Amino acid sequence: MENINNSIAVLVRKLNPITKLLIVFCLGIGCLIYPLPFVGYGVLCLLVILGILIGQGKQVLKLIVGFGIPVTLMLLFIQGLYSPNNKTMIADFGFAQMGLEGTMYALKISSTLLIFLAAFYLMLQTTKNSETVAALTQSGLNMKLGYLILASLNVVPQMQRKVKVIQEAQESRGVETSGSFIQRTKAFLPLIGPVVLSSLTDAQERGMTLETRGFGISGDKPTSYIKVETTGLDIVLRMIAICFLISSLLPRIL
Amino acid sequence: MKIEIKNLKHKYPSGGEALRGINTTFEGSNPVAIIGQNGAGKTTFAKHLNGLLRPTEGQILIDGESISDHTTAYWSKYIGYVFQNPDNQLFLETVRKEFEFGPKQQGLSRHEINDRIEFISDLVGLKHRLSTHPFDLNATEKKFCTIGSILMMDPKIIILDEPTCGQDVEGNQRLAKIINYLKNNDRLCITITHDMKFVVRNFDQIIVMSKGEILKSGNKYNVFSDVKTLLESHVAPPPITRVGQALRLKDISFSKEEFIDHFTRRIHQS
Amino acid sequence: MTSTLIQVNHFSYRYNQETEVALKNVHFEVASGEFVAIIGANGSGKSTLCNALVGLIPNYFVGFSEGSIIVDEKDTAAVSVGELSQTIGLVFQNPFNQLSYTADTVAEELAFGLGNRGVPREQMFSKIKEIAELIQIDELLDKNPLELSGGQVQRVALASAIILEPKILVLDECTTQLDPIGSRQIMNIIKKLNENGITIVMVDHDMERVAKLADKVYVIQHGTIVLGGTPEEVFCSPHLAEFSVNPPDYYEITKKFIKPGYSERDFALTESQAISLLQEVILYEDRNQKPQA
Amino acid sequence: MRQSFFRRFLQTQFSTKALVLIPIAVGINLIGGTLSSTLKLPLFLDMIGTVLIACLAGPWVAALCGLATNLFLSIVTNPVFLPFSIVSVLCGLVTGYLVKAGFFKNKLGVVITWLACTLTNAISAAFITIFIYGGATGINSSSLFTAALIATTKEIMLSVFSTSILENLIDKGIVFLIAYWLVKKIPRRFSSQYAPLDKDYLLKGRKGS
Repeated sequence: MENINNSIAVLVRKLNPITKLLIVFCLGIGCLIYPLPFVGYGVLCLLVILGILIGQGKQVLKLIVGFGIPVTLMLLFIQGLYSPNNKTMIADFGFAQMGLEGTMYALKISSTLLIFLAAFYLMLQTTKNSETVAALTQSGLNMKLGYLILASLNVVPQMQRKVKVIQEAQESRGVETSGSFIQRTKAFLPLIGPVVLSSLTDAQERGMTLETRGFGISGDKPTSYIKVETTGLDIVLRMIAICFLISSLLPRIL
Repeated sequence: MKIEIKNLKHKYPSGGEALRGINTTFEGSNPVAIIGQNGAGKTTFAKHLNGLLRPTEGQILIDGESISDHTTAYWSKYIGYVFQNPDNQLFLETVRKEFEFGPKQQGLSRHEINDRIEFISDLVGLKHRLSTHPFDLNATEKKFCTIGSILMMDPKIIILDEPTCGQDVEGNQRLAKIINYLKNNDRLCITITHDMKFVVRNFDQIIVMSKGEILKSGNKYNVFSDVKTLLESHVAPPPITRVGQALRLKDISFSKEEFIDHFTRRIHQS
Repeated sequence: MTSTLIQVNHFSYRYNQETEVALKNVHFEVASGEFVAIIGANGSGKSTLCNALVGLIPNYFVGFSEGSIIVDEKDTAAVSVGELSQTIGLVFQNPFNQLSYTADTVAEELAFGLGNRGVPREQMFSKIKEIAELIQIDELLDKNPLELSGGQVQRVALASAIILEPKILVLDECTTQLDPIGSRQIMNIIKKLNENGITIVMVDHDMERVAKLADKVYVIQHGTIVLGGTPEEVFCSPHLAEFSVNPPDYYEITKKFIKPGYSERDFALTESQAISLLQEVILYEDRNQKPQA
Repeated sequence: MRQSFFRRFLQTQFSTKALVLIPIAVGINLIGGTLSSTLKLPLFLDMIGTVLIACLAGPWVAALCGLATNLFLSIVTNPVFLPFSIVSVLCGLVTGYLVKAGFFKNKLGVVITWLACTLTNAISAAFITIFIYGGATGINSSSLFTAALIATTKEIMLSVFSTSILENLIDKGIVFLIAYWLVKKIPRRFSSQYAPLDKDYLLKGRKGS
């Protein structure tokens, strides 16, 4: 998490993670429900602006360009040219015709995807995972599920470090990890084998640690060191997010 | 085999200097111990000796050939490296298969492999455990399983990283036996260890490292009588030696026998 | 101060699907405030015994047990490990397997056990501060536990056990993976904890250290306690070598020179004892030989 | 009532011992992928951990492991992976129940599990690709292949499904080969901790010994 300390970044960072989750959800679903794709691109622009304001502009744009453009092109190709719903043709490429319905559908899907992507990215950049999990457990998520999310996030990098050491150990035993295709294929088992076996024993010991620290004892309601507050701003933002979702439903109902 | 290390320097990608100009030569079969505090660069240095790490500056020559010319897997035929944690290399379901693994990579014949297993399993004390799963072995046996699997490749030089950690009495005795075997069979054993008792019992040459440099190199008498080096490298002499030094005995003693001898002389001279 | 805290009653254990028993008829007691050392060869059942003391056997591991272990009047088979952790804590060899993997900072790591217990957030701060000072990790509190050195993580593990305020601490080779400086720091803390009244049960291979610190020593071989008593009793036993245990080097070098009349003791088990005893020998010999010279 | 049923379900299925396996199984899933990319092998191999955990701790733990893997991927790399959690969960369940029924004991059983898992994966992944993503989730070899198929057959559904099944047959085949090989390597000392208790008494030793 980069430490850009302008007032907006601080404000966003201070928001309750649940508020942020709700906003991500409402924006994404709202744009999906709304019949036309343009609202989605509008929201996307707002997200980019927010990204720039909190010092993440470059990364958000990179995400949109690197992932968004290829996906949009691919979807335009698949849906625009070959969607069974195509009735109004807007262009002719010779080998296929481009349909308005499919094109609109492709644009909507891609905008929704990008909104989820950008909003989720911004949320992750401004929230500690432990805070999100603490907020979720405080509003009723099972302790064990909370543990799973955090432990997975922390254990995996540790295991990746272990793979490096194992690679060294096996190279020292004559395993060639950078030779021909056959040599590289042969190296897979000596590398993954120790990872799996030693991780299993590690897991057993970690279980011992959890047990002796009273993890999951019944009776007491668990408490958390991390404090998650719900401020007035949180409530206002939550209301706005829900209003957005409802208003996107209106054109469908009316 | 001869390893020449010329002005070896190593910088981490983060910028920290791990090794700051090491010059030394390993030759012959007198076992060498590398000692020093954690973070002194012992393991970083050792990992250069079989090509796992590449020098940032300087060079390492093995019988005149630069180590950077080949991969670690190539050098593994000549230089064996036993890692500190056995769990990082064991992955087959029996000790026998672990032993066969290295020689099979080298393409040795079935017959030759079996002969070696016979001999090596006896040397490392796992003859009766060949069909056991390595993860069902106790800590001592597991360590010897990894040492055995490297010895099976019959390298000319073998590097042991912290072989004494977590060992019991029997394990230490067996390690001594293996080091002695290597010495008598013209194999060079380079060992990183914190256990000074073990060092003075088994090693002819000691290298003291501190802050990425070799502070002192010599036999145990030179090293453990050099108070300045010991202070600077935070190395404490073995218990017996400390008692001898506290009593101001004239000669430095490393074993119970030596101490008894020196102390007897002390009380009779007076 | 002499009340019995741990009572192991003819305890035997076999892991599921194993052919050999791991513990066989183990029977001993630990008094409150004692420092107990358990020694023996690798694979003799020391770790299994530690796991049994903290209730991981039979509550976490699958297997068969006979006999019982009573810790502070609680039968380990009848209560959960979590409940027992208020009475007895465990620190074992590999520091990195003793982290919860849910914490971004050492402070959160320490709070993990408190949180499971339902300790209110306000009380956590003072406890964390107190324990961090005791274990000398106050400067680490804001650091990520996964980025610390092994020695530091082991101290964090020790602190996470202590913060639950157990009466007993079980240490299963908790310094083997550390360098001499790291293990010395840990041992100093453990000594201090013992002085503060915490009962210690420690598995160790370093006989010099055992002799220096322990009040009672038990030798275990093939899952059975074969020898037990004060360090003096155990290390002087003629059978010691049969159990693959050597006495501290100080024992033999002093035993050799002590003749009746030199001193009240006739052997030493620690460095300071050895030095002072042998100094007495030198003095005695000097005095006796001077007239003749 | 439902709350308490859910609680009880969690208690029985997810003991601490089973729970701690999940993060490392997630790790194994991901490391399978990273290893094959560092070794420059053209595979994903991202289900090895799920299969292993299905063998050790049953279908529901495996399903949760699948969910956690996708959650991890969406948090760390790209949220696109999130909807595919359903695929991982279904695969975990299918593998877990087949293993539970004894299919992993012989080679034929492994082949059946492999085919069942491939089918589950291909169908569910194709559904998600089509109904959530409209046919493609980015530009890579498989989506280009899909595009080519669509251009020739003009059938989106069929094309996405055939790509998915082809990709999965090979990839899951290798995953199951590796997992089967690894399962046999898991030491008894460990696997017996997840197996039902044997029936003999403590000091009498085991049958036949």
